[in-house]
Amino acid sequence: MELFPQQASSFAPHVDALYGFLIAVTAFFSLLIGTLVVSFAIRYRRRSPGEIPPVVHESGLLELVWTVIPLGLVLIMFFWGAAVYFRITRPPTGAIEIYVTGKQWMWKIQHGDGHREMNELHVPVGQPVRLTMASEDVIHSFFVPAFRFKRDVVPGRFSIAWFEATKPGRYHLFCAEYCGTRHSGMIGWVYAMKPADYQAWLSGGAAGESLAAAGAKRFQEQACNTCHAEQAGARGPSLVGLFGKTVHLQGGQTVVADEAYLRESITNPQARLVEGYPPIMPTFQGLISEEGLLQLIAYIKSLSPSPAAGAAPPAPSTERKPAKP
Amino acid sequence: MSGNGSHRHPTLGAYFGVFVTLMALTALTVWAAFQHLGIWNTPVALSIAVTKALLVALIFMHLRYSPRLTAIAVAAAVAWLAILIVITVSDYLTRAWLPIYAR
Amino acid sequence: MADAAHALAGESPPELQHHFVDLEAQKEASSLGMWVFLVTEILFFGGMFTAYVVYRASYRAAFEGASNLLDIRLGAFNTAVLILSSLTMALAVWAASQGKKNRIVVFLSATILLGAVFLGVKVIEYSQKFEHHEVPGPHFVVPHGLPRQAEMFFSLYFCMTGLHALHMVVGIGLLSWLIARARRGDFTTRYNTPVEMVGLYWHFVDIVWIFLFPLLYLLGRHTL
Amino acid sequence: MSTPAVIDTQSPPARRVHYLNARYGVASWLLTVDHKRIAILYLIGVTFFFAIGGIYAALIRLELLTPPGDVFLSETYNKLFTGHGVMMVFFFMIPGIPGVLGNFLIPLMIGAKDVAFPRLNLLSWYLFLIGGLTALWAVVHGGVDTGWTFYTPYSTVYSNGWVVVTAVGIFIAGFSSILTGLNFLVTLHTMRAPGMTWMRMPLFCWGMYATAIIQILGTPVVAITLLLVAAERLFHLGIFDPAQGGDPVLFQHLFWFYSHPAVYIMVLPAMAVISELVTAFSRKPIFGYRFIAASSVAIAVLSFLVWGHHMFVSGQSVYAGLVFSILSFMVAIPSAIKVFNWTATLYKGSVSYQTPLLYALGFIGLFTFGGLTGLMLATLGLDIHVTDTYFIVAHFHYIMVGGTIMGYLGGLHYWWPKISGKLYPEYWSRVSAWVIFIGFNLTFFPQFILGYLGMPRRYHAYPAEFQVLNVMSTAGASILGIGYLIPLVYFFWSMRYGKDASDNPWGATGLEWQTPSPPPTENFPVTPQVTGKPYDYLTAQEEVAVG
Repeated sequence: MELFPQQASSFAPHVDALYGFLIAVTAFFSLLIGTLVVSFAIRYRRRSPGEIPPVVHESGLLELVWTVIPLGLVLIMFFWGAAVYFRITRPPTGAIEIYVTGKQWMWKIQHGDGHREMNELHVPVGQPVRLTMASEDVIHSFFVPAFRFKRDVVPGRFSIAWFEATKPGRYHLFCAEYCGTRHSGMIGWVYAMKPADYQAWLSGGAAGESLAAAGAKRFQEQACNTCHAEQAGARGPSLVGLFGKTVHLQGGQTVVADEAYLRESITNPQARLVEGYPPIMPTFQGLISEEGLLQLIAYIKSLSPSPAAGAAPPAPSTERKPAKP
Repeated sequence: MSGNGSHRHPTLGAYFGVFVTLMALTALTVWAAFQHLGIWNTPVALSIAVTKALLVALIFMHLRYSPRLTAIAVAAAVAWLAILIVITVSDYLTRAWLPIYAR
Repeated sequence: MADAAHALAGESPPELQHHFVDLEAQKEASSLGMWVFLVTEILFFGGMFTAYVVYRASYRAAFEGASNLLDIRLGAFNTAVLILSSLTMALAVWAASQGKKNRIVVFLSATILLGAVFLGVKVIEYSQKFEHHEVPGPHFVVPHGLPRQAEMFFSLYFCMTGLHALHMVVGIGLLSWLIARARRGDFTTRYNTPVEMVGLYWHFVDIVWIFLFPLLYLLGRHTL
Repeated sequence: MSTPAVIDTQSPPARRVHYLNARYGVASWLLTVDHKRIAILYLIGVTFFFAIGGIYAALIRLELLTPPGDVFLSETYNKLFTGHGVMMVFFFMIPGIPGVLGNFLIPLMIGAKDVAFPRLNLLSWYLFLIGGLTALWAVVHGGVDTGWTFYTPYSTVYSNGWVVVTAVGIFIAGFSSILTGLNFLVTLHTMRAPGMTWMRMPLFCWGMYATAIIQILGTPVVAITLLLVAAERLFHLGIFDPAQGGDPVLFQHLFWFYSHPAVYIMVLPAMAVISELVTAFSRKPIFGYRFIAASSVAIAVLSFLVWGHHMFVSGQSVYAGLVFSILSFMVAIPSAIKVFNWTATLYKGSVSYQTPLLYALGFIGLFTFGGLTGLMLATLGLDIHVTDTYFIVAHFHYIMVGGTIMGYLGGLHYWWPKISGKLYPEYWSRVSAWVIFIGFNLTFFPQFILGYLGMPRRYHAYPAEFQVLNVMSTAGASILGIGYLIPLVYFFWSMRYGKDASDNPWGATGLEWQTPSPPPTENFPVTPQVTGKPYDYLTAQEEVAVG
């Protein structure tokens, strides 16, 4: 019987160290209180029925001590926990992009090169993997215990998260947010593979058309190209080179064109309009499936030169290239 | 009145004065709504609403003449409403702060 | 003994419940209880105000456009009606504190009448929304030129004004009960707490509308 | 123990009139406005719903004995854990201690004849009952499968359960809770006996005061939220439905704004009970009276600032997560203060190991452990891994079962002689306290390990490697179930056969012990005058000696 889960991701050791600290604190105080309670109860047991013990006067100093010590401890926990949290939430650059769609009750996974999987995810070890996740129906949660990795997949937006597997093996994939009748059946496996094995896996099997190519097709189908054309005087802004850039909005604000902004621009175009373009784009909410959205976004990403060294923090860019639906 | 002098009531004049003020403020807020005040339309409308609510509470509802505990209860309600709205909205406002567009 | 306490204070007034020392204490408890109840009401409406704030921030254009579809004349008229009803309610409380039975009945009746006018106008407004297919749900038609999220505005509009109207209906019921008691001569200079308590409730409902009116009817007008 | 003969000898001569025998008949109970009788009504009500929730729990543990979902269908299992949560949270935990002990004791403790609004009090009970029966009706007609948290859009769009009826039931019971809180708050403000200043009030009353604050300020928000869920299901409003532009996370904000403080509605009254028990059974003034009183109010206020720690992985902003994390840690401080003060109260006391104290000591241990594991959930980096797993399940059962139910049972044992006028068998009550303690730990401790291993909550079937721990948990649950049955039996038994209790069987201070057991309908023959601090055993002793 296992008592402790495997450590198979880059942040698992950090989470476990934090856990160890908290276990130590928990054990110390539980034992302290338990020992004190039991020993007082025995040492000061009632010896005669009419006994009245002396009054012990309260001590302000003592109250202060047992207020300050827990306060100090929880502050340590907070900062340590926050540090680990930032490590978990900030994706590194140069990650492998994988797109996940959750629906009752399965995980659909699309790799950039067109590989598709169902309830299985193959990843290489030693390389960060960035998941862009969407739900077609209710809230799901992508949970890989061995990676100490969990993220709710909320319908209506993208959930973005990352991990880096460190140990080859086969690990449980669970849905952790209750999602209906077969919630406990929405499970699968994550295969962490040595890079060479991963390349072999990638080259095997039918890799269909790439995600960006599928997105390009949808771009035509939905007639996005009629407005977002690459020519002067087009009704919509150009999308080339858009991803990761800072966009100037009407009203003087700016926004970085990330997945969330692109998604919003498709489903709720009037929310943040690009400077210089009229609010003429209709909403596509409900007209494009979640998988389709992911493909469109992969396509728009493909229009920007990789690698993302360029996608630096939102420094005000000097060029004022209107770019937005 | 309940017999002793601890609960003073406003005079009839105060009631009518408050009524006239409330009507005037209603007219003002409608007028202001049509003006182009930039980002100030909403704050102006809400400030007028808060003023009106305070007048109703203080005079019509005798809050001004009530025990301190009553005022504390109302203050608690407003404070808790503020907690609910401010913290919830702060989540929405800060969601875009973490740049996660890197690739 | 309890009886002895009453004997000391003279006769026990009929309105005094057995577990209070005197009418003053009883009134203090009622008043605090009513205010605390209004505190819960503030947070009850507060949940919807939170939803309103969040979605208005997200779908500003839709909210402003949809807000302009409401009839501002009816909204403003209703605001005036409700403020006037608050005045008559305050006057009823004042009359009750003087123990003037006929005036209590007159002012309470006026309040009921004004409340009914408010609800009547609300019915007109609602039926217009039904005719224009602006009621959220399967039959909703997105108003021309507006983003789809206009539906969210109308969802909140109906929830907030609907709940407010429900409070008005309850208030009218309470006022009717007060009129019956006032006619029976229940309220004197010594005992008029129920009138005061219902008054607090009615003014609270007025305050809710004081916020609903700008939030729902006014916030998009400057874009016209 | 006693025999019927005992009763025969003491009953004939001068039958003392008290609240239980002042009037007879069903109507005298169902239409009563006496706070003590209403407390009995609550006792019957919450015991009924506790039994139903317990049956659900037993069926859940039965299913989880083996890895595959082989006893019930998935659909049925989902309805079981939903029913368990709904019944236990809304119809046992929240009304439990306030409804039973709060109702019975607050007027007695402050020297009042009744609560401020007796008829409203009865209305609260009816609302509670109607709400509970409405929810039960939904169960009978097919059940609900959303979990007690009603997360959207599952609850509003996808579930085919009886969500609306259940939501309405909880809505109604919510008003019961609001009115109870309102009643207690006004009672404590306006009905205290002469001389009963705030700093002379028993700590139980302070705990109930803090609870009332949460009930008043929090419950309306969940009421409107559930109303919106019901309205959304009926009219497709889309307020929480992403397909119409709504945000499911907004539902979570509104839901947890109440439902996290609700945890403190459940545990603050239990803490309040423990403060009374610890001092009574060590015969010593409580250590740090002002700190315990203040910490109750501090917990009530802080509890409203921490709800977002339920949403660290839900897509809430990282910065909101940080704020909620640090505020969550802050709640730990007043809780820790209470634990240390209870422990210090035992120091140099005169500790008597009677049943209520056993429960109190059990509470302190389990609450401490449960609270400390709560710190792990407030720790951002760690919560990501353990949230929505059995770790959470174990943690909140340590607080709710190990905390609230231990406190509730401890309080029931302590005040039972006052409530019923009878003594229960001490031997069996000690046995049950031990059985409950052991059964509880065996049930829920393995779930911490399961949770860290990664077993998600609300799973009907689970991987085989988790079985050993699940079997332990089920075994513990069986023991726990037996532990709960024993008191049920001897409390009933004592009503008929128990020895008569004296007015103050524990030799405790407090106004409730200065009136006969059971108390007369008007509580005190003469309105008491309070002249000193609470828990003043030395003075009490001197007075006895002089008198």
